[in-house]
Amino acid sequence: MGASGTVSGPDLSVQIGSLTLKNPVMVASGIFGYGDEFRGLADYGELGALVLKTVTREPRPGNPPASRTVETPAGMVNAIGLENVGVEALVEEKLPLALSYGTAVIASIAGDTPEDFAACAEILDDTPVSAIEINISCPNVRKGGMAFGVDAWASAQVVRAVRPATRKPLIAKLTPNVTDICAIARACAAAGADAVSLVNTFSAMVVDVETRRPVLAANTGGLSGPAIRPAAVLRTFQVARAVSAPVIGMGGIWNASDALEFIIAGASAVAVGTVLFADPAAGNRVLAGIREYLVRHRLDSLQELVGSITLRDGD
Amino acid sequence: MGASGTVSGPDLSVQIGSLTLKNPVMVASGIFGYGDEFRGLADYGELGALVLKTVTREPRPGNPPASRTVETPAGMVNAIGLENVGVEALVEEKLPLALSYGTAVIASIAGDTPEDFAACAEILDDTPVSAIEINISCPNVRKGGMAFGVDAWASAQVVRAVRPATRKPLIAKLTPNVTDICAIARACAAAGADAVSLVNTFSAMVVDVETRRPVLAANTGGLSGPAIRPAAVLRTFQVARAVSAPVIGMGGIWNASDALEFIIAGASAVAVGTVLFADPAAGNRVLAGIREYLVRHRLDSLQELVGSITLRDGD
Amino acid sequence: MTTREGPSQPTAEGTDGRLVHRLEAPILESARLPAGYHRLVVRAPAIGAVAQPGQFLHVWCHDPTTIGTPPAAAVLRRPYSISRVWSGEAVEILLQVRGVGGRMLSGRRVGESLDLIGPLGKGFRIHDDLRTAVVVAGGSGIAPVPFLTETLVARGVRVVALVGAADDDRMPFPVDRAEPGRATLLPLEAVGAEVTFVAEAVEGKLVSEALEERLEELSGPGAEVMATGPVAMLRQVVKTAGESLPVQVSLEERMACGVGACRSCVVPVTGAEGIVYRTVCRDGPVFAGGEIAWERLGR
Amino acid sequence: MTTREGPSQPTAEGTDGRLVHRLEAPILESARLPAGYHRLVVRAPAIGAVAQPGQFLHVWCHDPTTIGTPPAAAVLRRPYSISRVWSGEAVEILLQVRGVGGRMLSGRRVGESLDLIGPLGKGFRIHDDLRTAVVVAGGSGIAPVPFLTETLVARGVRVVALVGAADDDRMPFPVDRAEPGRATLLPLEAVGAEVTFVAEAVEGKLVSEALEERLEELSGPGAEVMATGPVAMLRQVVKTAGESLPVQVSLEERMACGVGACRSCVVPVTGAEGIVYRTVCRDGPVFAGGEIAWERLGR
Ligand SMILES: Cc1cc2nc3c(=O)[nH]c(=O)nc-3n(C[C@H](O)[C@H](O)[C@H](O)COP(=O)(O)OP(=O)(O)OC[C@H]3O[C@@H](n4cnc5c(N)ncnc54)[C@H](O)[C@@H]3O)c2cc1C
Ligand SMILES: Cc1cc2nc3c(=O)[nH]c(=O)nc-3n(C[C@H](O)[C@H](O)[C@H](O)COP(=O)(O)OP(=O)(O)OC[C@H]3O[C@@H](n4cnc5c(N)ncnc54)[C@H](O)[C@@H]3O)c2cc1C
Ligand SMILES: Cc1cc2nc3c(=O)[nH]c(=O)nc-3n(C[C@H](O)[C@H](O)[C@H](O)COP(=O)(O)O)c2cc1C
Ligand SMILES: Cc1cc2nc3c(=O)[nH]c(=O)nc-3n(C[C@H](O)[C@H](O)[C@H](O)COP(=O)(O)O)c2cc1C
Ligand code: FES
Ligand code: FES
Repeated sequence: MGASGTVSGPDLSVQIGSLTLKNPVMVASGIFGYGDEFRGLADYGELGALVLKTVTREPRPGNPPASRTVETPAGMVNAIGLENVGVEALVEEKLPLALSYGTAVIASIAGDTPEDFAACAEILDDTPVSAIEINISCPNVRKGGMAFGVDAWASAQVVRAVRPATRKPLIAKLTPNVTDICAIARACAAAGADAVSLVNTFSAMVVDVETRRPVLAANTGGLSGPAIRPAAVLRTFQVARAVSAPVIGMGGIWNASDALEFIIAGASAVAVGTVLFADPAAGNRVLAGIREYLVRHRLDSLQELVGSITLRDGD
Repeated sequence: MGASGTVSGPDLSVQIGSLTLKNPVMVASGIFGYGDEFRGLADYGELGALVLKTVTREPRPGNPPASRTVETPAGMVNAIGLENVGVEALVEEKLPLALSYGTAVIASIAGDTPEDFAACAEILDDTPVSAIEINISCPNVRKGGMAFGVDAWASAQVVRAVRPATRKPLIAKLTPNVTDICAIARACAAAGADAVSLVNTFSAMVVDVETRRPVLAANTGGLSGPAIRPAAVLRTFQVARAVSAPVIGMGGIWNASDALEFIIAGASAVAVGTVLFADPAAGNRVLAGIREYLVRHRLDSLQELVGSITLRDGD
Repeated sequence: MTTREGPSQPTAEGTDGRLVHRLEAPILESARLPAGYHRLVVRAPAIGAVAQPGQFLHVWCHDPTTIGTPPAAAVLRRPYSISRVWSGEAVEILLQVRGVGGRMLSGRRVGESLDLIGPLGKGFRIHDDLRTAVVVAGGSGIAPVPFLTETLVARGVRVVALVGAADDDRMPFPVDRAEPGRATLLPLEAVGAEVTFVAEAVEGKLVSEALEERLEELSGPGAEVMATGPVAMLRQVVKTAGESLPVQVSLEERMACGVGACRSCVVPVTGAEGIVYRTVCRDGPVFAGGEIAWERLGR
Repeated sequence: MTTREGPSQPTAEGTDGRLVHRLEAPILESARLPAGYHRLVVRAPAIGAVAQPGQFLHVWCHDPTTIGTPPAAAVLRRPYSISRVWSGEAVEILLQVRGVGGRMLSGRRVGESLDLIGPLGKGFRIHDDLRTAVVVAGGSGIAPVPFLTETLVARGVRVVALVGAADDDRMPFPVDRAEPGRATLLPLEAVGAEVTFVAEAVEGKLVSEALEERLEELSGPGAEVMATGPVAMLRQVVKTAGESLPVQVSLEERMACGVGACRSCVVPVTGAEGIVYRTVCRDGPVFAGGEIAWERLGR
């Protein structure tokens, strides 16, 4: 795997607002909880950042059980429904363990109202989290979540409410379930987001044809995994051209080549999600592959690659 | 495969406006051209309807070559760009061959303006096509296509323009690349569409990381195949609840169980697309499986199944 | 045994001191069994050394060398109970082939490796004063019973196993009806259980009814029920025996991570402040029968 | 041989009278060859009886019995030239393993079947007055050459084959350098071609340059060039020989349907009314070198 770990290797660092990540590979929100449960299955401290499960002002039970996830061709549909311990328990019980990995930890927040988001951000402002991701794109809750993220004005409202509550870099996480994701990205950036991340899941449904009921207890959920990758790459490409803020790309990344598609299309950083359920060391594998690619292509820094796509002439 | 072909089998017929299809399995537009090229590879006359490649007023060359399609996990991305012979050549040269299968033939039309669509419909009104599908959802053309389909008012404009041009049943084909597909479905139905079909492809991009260029000559394309199935099933479910017009569901159907998901979620008929490239007899396989399911579940008619989903309580 | 791409030394998982390993375990045996079951034995001393009965392995169904390419089917791992541990060196799973993942695993061959994570979850609690374990198993719930029995017997516990299935031919083990009026499973007897096999089609009753019949006889201080199998059976067992005896049940739920992070596999548990969700993969799969809010279990 | 789910009797395809079959063809040989090539021979008399050199098969890479479940990779079929026809009964393809589809096919075994559609496309036009065919092949363009040569020789045509590769070890056939100053490929000689092998690394030239050197000698009435290989080579061959001789080229393009319906695989052709798109799968893969609009070929 080439020059991995050598001191003279390419520069992999990434700038997200005032935050510098040591490399572009992050863990996506909701995949590995508050960071402690996967401990020991890979060297998560090696990655650029760990985004924790989205939390809300108060703890939430999430959607009813049986089932909350279901497999689909090259993907899965989940409807966890933002089950979480609440922002206060996150800070008191969970954060110290997540921080012990020795890499940047990013909190993810959600709420029913812009004020809810702001309240979470205010609490997190006093903690060592490196940044705050604003989840306005969860398809699995009735109020809040995607209801904000599908509307540019409502998205901006949330970002505007959070902005004064913290000096931490703010990342707005976008849903792909919209007609014009660029408009929403621009609205978030204008409202003060330092970066945008995308995509959250594509809303979806799986039917059990024998019982004629939805497989998910919540009826609907969000599609993730390799299945959505080409759709996620396009949205990353579009948003990267629409805003000057850095873009964190994700959706179906399984290997380094997948991650490089996002980076070349315009992502400054990438996140691995679903793949971690199959391969807990996928982030490390992707990181090693990106480093190897840079070495092989004699690129001194990742920055040279970000958005370096050359379009075809078209017709 | 059970009772297939027996006279006393379940009633598979489907009503689309004034049109009765003998069964619910159709071939999706753009997959098998004008119907002649696949001849002999399966018994296409056995299927409920054949939707021909979208045509425009004038012939179109489509997108530049190399490449127009690329494989992705459990799917493919295409950017054919509506290459077609034009509505007149369709009627004169292609239609007789398509009609010779002995099942319903549905023409699909597109254009840059509502008048273009109307002109095509007028020409088709004098032919034996069973219905006309209005393609306002092609992601692979710059003008027209999806530009109409992402906007409820513009979609309705097209349907309204076509409605007086023909007495044939009209089917509006919807794009999933929107925030609210139900609003668009309702607008089309209110404007005179007898049915809606969905989904067309999800817009997507694939990057060649070695050349750092898009694989598709048109840069972007549309994602189809099993990858999108759960996202397509949800949209079919939503639209079937939003309009009283019949819904034709498609997107990633590979086998009978997949088709039944769409039907139980609310589709009166289904279409097979991408799967035909792998298995030219997939439509027949799906049809046999649906018949077998009805027999096994002692259902006398397909109608009992359409939209028969029972939702879970949710939280 | 090598650990793939992860750290080569397993580290403590979380803060509860448990050891969880991810490893590529060489397949030592891959055998088709009756009734669509399959046995896989892998060399995994690191897991064998610490595994408890009731714990499970999270298994990647594909060839470990293909982990870098996304599959269409079996994108997620599959949970399987540890069915036996052989001299602490080898670990056995007993799987009923239900879908695509099981089919793939049943095609894996000796000489290949299995990418697995384990041991996971909390197994059966074996209290010091346990004297008699009434092990009730239905269908593929048979899988963890050999390991459980061996462990209990080694601890001096009497194991009374009531095993149920729809018919004799629905079992991975041959049913022995040599002794008139009694059916048994010799492989389970061999590990020290007193076995009663109950085929609904032959005996005309369910295993939970067999439990009811023997409940009085088996009740007493130091007795406990440990049940594995379909939810309907577990619920019935708790109803039947829950008043007289402590009951532990092993639950199944769809999983993604398998380690308690993603909250996929929750079940409703009645706690001090009402119903809370607990994970099958980390808080379970074994729960006290009384704590499950059965009416909210869904499906 | 059985036709899967389709009609059991092949019918005329379209209106041009060609016969196309879809069938499950038993694999008779599956052999690893040098340089990452693989040979698959299947029993398919229906195809063998009508195949023309230059035509191809559209191959489903997976086990035919899994056609009802969607795959993650190799969702589409893969096009491969017919490399040989054995006594009209068996058909051979010679594939260079490039990606996932090729890898799968190289893992298929004797006794299994291959789900294939063919013969597809229009092959090389063999005119009645053809006397000398100069067959120029680069890289995996070697695949159709044995079938082409055999057919030409049977028609009394002299076949001069110029075969190029980067080096001797990039060929599926062993390079014979027994005769000083000349390299050849015995399997191609065996079917009747006069072979000159040109390894860029050894001879220090490209196969198109070898063609240039011999062009005058080979030109004359009844002579024609037939070229298969990478686009850059084909373009060079047309440039070199196009003025002196008719040139036919076999093109490759990404396919979906393989039968001319989906318009995936088009190439730009200069027609009476400017540039039009023609399909590689149905109008080709063999085109007149002069009709291709090379500058618009893309990539
Ligand atoms: C803790 C635990 C221990 C288990 N131990 C055993 C065992 O020892 N032997 C055995 O035969 N089976 C056991 N099961 C059930 C086993 O996990 C499923 O049969 C298996 O996941 C089915 O996968 P499949 O691909 O063959 O079937 P599919 O139906 O194709 O699976 C599709 C999806 O549903 C999930 N799924 C399907 N059935 C179940 C189920 N019952 N529980 C959880 N997820 C399910 C799969 O994991 C997969 O994600 C256990 C389940 C759990 C949760
Ligand atoms: C008419 C025709 C005849 C051919 N004959 C032969 C032959 O006899 N021997 C041989 O080794 N190869 C031949 N090829 C090329 C062969 O089709 C590709 O090597 C093969 O499709 C690669 O598939 P893969 O899954 O191994 O590679 P991948 O790179 O994983 O394929 C990914 C996708 O790209 C397509 N693709 C990749 N390369 C090509 C290509 N060169 N042409 C068309 N599509 C491509 C594949 O079909 C697939 O859809 C021929 C191609 C055509 C069009
Ligand atoms: C089980 C599961 C839970 C998730 N929970 C959250 C969440 O709490 N907050 C969030 O912003 N995204 C959540 N996501 C979305 C992921 O962070 C990511 O955006 C998405 O899965 C696409 O990436 P992937 O295809 O690599 O998984 C969740 C995804 C999954 C699969
Ligand atoms: C190669 C290709 C060409 C297509 N061309 C058209 C078209 O001309 N008109 C149209 O309405 N839809 C077109 N579609 C979309 C399909 O009709 C269908 O809506 C979509 O592919 C989803 O179904 P599937 O996943 O089963 O393929 C095309 C799809 C493919 C793959
Ligand atoms: S499977 Fe992730 S919490 Fe249990
Ligand atoms: S592959 Fe469909 S037209 Fe050639």
